[in-house]
Amino acid sequence: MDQKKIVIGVIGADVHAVGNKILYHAFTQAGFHVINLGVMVSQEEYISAAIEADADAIVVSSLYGHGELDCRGMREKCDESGLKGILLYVGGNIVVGKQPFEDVEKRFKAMGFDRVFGPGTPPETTIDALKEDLGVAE
Amino acid sequence: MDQKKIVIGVIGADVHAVGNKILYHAFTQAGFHVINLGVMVSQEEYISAAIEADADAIVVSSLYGHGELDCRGMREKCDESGLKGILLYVGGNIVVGKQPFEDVEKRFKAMGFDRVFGPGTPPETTIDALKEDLGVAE
Amino acid sequence: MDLRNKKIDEGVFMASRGEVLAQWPTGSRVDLQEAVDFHKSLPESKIFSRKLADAKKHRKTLIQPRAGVALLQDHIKLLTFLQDHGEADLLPTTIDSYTRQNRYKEAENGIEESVRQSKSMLNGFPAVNHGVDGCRSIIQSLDVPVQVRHGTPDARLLTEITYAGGYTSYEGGGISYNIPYAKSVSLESTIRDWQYVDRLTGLYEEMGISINREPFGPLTGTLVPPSISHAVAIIESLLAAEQGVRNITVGYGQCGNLIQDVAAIRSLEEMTEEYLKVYGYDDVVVTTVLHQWMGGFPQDEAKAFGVISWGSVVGALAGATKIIVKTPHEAMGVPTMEANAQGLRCTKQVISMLADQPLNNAQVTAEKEIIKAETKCILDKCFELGEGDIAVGAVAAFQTGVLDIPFAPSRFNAGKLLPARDNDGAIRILTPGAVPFSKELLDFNAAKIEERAKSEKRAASFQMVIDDVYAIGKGRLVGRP
Amino acid sequence: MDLRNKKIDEGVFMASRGEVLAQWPTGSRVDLQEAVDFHKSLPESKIFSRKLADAKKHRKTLIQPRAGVALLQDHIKLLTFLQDHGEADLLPTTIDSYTRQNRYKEAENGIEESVRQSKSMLNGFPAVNHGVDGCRSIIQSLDVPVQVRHGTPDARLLTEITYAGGYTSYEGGGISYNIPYAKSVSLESTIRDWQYVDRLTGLYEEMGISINREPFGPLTGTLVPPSISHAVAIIESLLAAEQGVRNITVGYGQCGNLIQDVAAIRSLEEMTEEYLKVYGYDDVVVTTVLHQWMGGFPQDEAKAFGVISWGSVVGALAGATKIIVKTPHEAMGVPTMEANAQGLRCTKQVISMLADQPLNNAQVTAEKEIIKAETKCILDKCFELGEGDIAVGAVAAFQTGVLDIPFAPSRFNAGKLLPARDNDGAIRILTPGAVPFSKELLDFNAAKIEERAKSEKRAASFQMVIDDVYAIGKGRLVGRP
Ligand code: B12
Ligand code: B12
Repeated sequence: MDQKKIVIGVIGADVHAVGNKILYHAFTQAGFHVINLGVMVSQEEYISAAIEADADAIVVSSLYGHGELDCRGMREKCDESGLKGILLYVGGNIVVGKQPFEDVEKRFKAMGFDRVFGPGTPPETTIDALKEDLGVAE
Repeated sequence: MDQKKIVIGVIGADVHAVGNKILYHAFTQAGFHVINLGVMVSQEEYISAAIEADADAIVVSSLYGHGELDCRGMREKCDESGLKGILLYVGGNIVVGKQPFEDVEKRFKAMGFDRVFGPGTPPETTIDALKEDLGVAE
Repeated sequence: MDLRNKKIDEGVFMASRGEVLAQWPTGSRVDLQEAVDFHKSLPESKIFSRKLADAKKHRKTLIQPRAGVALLQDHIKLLTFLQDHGEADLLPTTIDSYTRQNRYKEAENGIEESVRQSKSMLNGFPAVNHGVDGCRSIIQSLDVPVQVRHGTPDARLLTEITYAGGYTSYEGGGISYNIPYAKSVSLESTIRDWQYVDRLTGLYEEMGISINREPFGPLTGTLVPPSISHAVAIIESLLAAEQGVRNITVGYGQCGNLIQDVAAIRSLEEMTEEYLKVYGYDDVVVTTVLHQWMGGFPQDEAKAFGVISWGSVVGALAGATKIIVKTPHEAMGVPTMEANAQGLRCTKQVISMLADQPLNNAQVTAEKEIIKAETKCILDKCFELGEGDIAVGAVAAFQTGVLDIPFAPSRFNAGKLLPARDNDGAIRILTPGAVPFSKELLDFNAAKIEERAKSEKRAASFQMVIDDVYAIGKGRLVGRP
Repeated sequence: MDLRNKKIDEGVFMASRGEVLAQWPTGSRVDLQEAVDFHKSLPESKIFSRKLADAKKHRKTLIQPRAGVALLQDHIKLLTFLQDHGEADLLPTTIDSYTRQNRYKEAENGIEESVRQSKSMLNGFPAVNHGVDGCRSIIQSLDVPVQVRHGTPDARLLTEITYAGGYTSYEGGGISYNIPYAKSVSLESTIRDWQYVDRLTGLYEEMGISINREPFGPLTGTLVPPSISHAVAIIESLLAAEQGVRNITVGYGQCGNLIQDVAAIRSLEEMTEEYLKVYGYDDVVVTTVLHQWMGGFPQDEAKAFGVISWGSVVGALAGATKIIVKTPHEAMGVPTMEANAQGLRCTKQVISMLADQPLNNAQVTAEKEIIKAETKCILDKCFELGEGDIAVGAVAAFQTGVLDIPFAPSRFNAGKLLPARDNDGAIRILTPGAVPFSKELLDFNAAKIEERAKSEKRAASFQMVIDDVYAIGKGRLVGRP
């Protein structure tokens, strides 16, 4: 089995680094090849990293509440840059405040994210989803 | 001004004594003549004490949750015993559980209580009400 | 018949047993041997005494709610919820107030009303009315041990039914379920009725079933100085042990001052073990329970969580074997199951965070010495009054005000002693009544209160006591002017 | 220009001031003398430094929330609610993350989006965009002092506008608002930009307006050993004092172990006062702030209340001058105003109950000695690296890993040091990186971690750190396997 490549990072002006460091560790342990852009990543940076590495998925974290503003247009930008159909996840505390997760999920799916995860999602959940979506056998 | 007489006590199988002791103290300080029946008082005991003392009001406490069962028929019994129109208050934690106070008040007023007070009512509030209803000048 | 602290004679016991079981129709279903067999069929995980002994060994602090509603299925649902969503280690069945007064007819009405109105019209579970099989279906539905919690002066029938129903722990005692819970029931009769309960517990014990017994520590829950509740807990432990009880949990209601509370739990455990040993009961397992603040609560739920957490901190730092948990609805009424589970989860979070942090310091040691000395003064006098018999002595002690519980409703309580907080919030004695403290200890208490009076620039008086009664409800510990 | 810990020359300051005020149109409204006059018109009750000094004198612990929304009227409504229904003693204005990155255009978008969607689309209040008069209407609407809280590496314009807007306290510092809050901003530039902030504060001070300054104590909020955050707080205090700041609040994020936390707050206050005195700043009023647990929170609100209360207990027992309060929504998102007020009321209840109960014991004293010795090792080395100049030394210390903040996002942070909890839950050093502890202290830390490893029957490793990061969120303090 060849190693799947995923690009991770925290979008926008967001500096929450702890979860990112832990996700890097967990994804690597789980057998993925991880390109970690760290915090404060712009849409453009994710996209060029994904192109450069020929990545299978982009995993966007947003913790600080501006996720909704920061993630707009990301799918379109992927499409324009030749990353049509690339797997796009978003997770963390992606909106401002405590909101019903169903509404939030709907809004981010409408923006073109394949999967949307709520606050405190454990790494195992993300890993299972990635394996499923990328067809990695257990 | 002649001293107004009030009968107080905790109804039913209720043994919550602390509030009762404090009400006795507070009502006495406020200038009332207080007949304190203590805890575990039956409807009959209130009524005979009120008749005996020629009281102006009966102040029923119920803390333990059975107030609704214990207070039923009290107004009718007063009427039958010749205490027609006597001022009847009830207060404390008079129902089981946290319930909207408006509903509770309605139910107890329908039972014939002149005033109904919610959990934690300070003595001053009761004293003001008594003074108003009994026409005691400040 | 004379009241004595002596194991009840089997003939005498069996004779009164017949009467007890005849008090309400459900009594006829009780069969001791069959009940023991039922207990033997229970898995270890459902046995209270095992779980407590284990927690004591591993220095774990367990959590337990209060809970009880009128109808059986609702009660099971409630306890299941508290187990699954409240992370309760131990469960209760809180009995309603009619049953506590042996008014089974009124309890029956309450059940019927509850069915009619589809909500619990009783403040607890009427176990006598629901009977042995009702109780067993509760025990069978749950994964953790369940205890009967009540406040019943004459609890003989309730004990028979719930023991046969599979309960493995039982709260109460001849003093602690009389003075705070009754108005005109004599102490002689409640001590005697509780000797029955303890003897029944002893019988189960002799047949291989160790049922945990728990004197009710907090008494009126209102400004009770530790030495007074300690004295009662130790007396009830001695009375229970004499009847053959071998697993005892002594309790204490949080007073609010960290040092005093930690010292109280530690000294309670030590003294109870000591006294049991000295009086020849060598094989009793003693554990402790801290009750989160038992007095008036703040109405605001956020503030109530603060009070709940503070009790949890104290329980964990003191190393209590279990904590009885309050809920954010405390000031308002019997909690919903959600509110009850919230109190539990809040407590679990705090005690887990503090699990590895016992508190030891010189202040705690000093306060322990004070509490022990005070308790000893009271107990010495009780033994003296009873000419060596603690049952007799206890009755005489209440008559003379040697034991005097603040704010108690019972007319057999002197009600002369007044407590108040000192300047640090510890509960001290303002008006000693007839409490038999040494001059040194009386002076210590007086000086502590005087220190506060000075700092508040007012004389110590009943107003100070009233202020202290309201204080926690109003968001403070000490009721300052 | 060389970085030095020297008061900025007036000419130099005024020159850069022009540039700063030109960064966004609202800057032109700032006029120093007019601003000072506005401050002079404020009643005492609205002045942060007064209220803190007073609290310190009377050993009171004050409470303060975090709060900020995009729109002015909503922000005023929010703060009024927290004052009236949260019983907040001090109020904040938390700034949004775009403003923190000087992205005023994006903040403007956020404001417009918020108007369109009638809900705050920003995670804080964009004060630069709202300008001086917006800020003044906030100050005027409230009865208690208000502070700017943010996380802005280059906060010069924000300071100018909010000071002119009447804010009387300001959080941040050249290290504490860089390393945890930025990815690739150099330390030289942030220290310099914060010298500007401090110099501006000094100018107000010289004109009779004492504005309180607060280095951000918790840094990344994630397992930061006290000695590291203490070193940063003391360095920033020295830098601020040199620019003329005279009222400083040093901060610390609760670690969760009672003894370590109490020792940390006490040692922080003592050491900061000492260092300021030794370096010739005699007239600085030093107060302390405890931040309730700054790491990941449990999602369950009842459990969150437990965490909030535990922080309150520690703040009260340590005698911190103020506590920064979390909310039951912490794990989920920016809290509603109700949730925010709940966190405050819970905290108020706990600290009032504990107001008269300071904790003193030998364990605290011993832990204080450890923290002080560790902090001194770091600071000595910083001074050495800077050849006596602490600004230069701080930069060099980060370059060499002498100062190394766990989990920081900045690429100017070494990231070699790894912390972990010991068996009692105190935060110790697992992998020291280049931290310049004495051999004795390194051994002490290693032994403490080893003790835990043994008790958990596993080797100490990064997995332990991960487990500790998740622990409180999962309802424990120590992340046991
Ligand atoms: C202390 C206490 C006890 C002590 C009582 C000791 C004693 N003998 O006095 C003990 C531990 C023994 C106890 C037992 C029980 N308690 Co209790 N107890 C409390 C508690 C914590 C405080 C009561 C108190 O003393 N408050 C301080 C005094 C000063 O305030 P107060 O009693 O409210 O009285 C004031 C006002 O209400 C008002 N007031 C009172 N009467 C009236 C009348 C009028 C007309 C007016 C205007 C005002 C007024 O003025 C008083 C003075 O300010 C309350 C909860 C709370 N409030 O925090 C529960 C509470 C009252 N108890 C409760 C219950 C259920 C019980 C028990 C059934 C079982 C149990 N859970 O253990 C038993 C009942 C025994 C019985 N047969 O009565 C429930 C009642 C539930 C409900 N109504 O839905 C409560 C609310 C707790 C709860 N949330 O579950 N309890
Ligand atoms: C620590 C912390 C900080 C530290 C961060 C230090 C650092 N540089 O890393 C400091 C103090 C600096 C900080 C600053 C701020 N913070 Co902050 N912070 C937190 C806190 C308490 C913990 C975050 C954390 O480290 N958790 C532990 C890690 C392991 O978990 P995690 O980050 O959630 O990541 C895990 C999962 O979410 C998941 N995950 C993450 N990304 C993804 C992506 C996918 C696809 C999937 C499936 C899963 C996934 O996996 C991760 C590993 O398990 C949270 C609240 C909380 N969660 O308790 C607030 C929180 C995230 N912060 C918040 C805010 C608002 C801020 C500030 C704007 C202002 C402030 N209030 O001070 C600034 C923002 C600065 C900026 N520009 O980003 C808000 C966000 C609000 C919202 N979304 O509505 C929160 C939720 C607090 C709150 N309730 O207000 N913060």
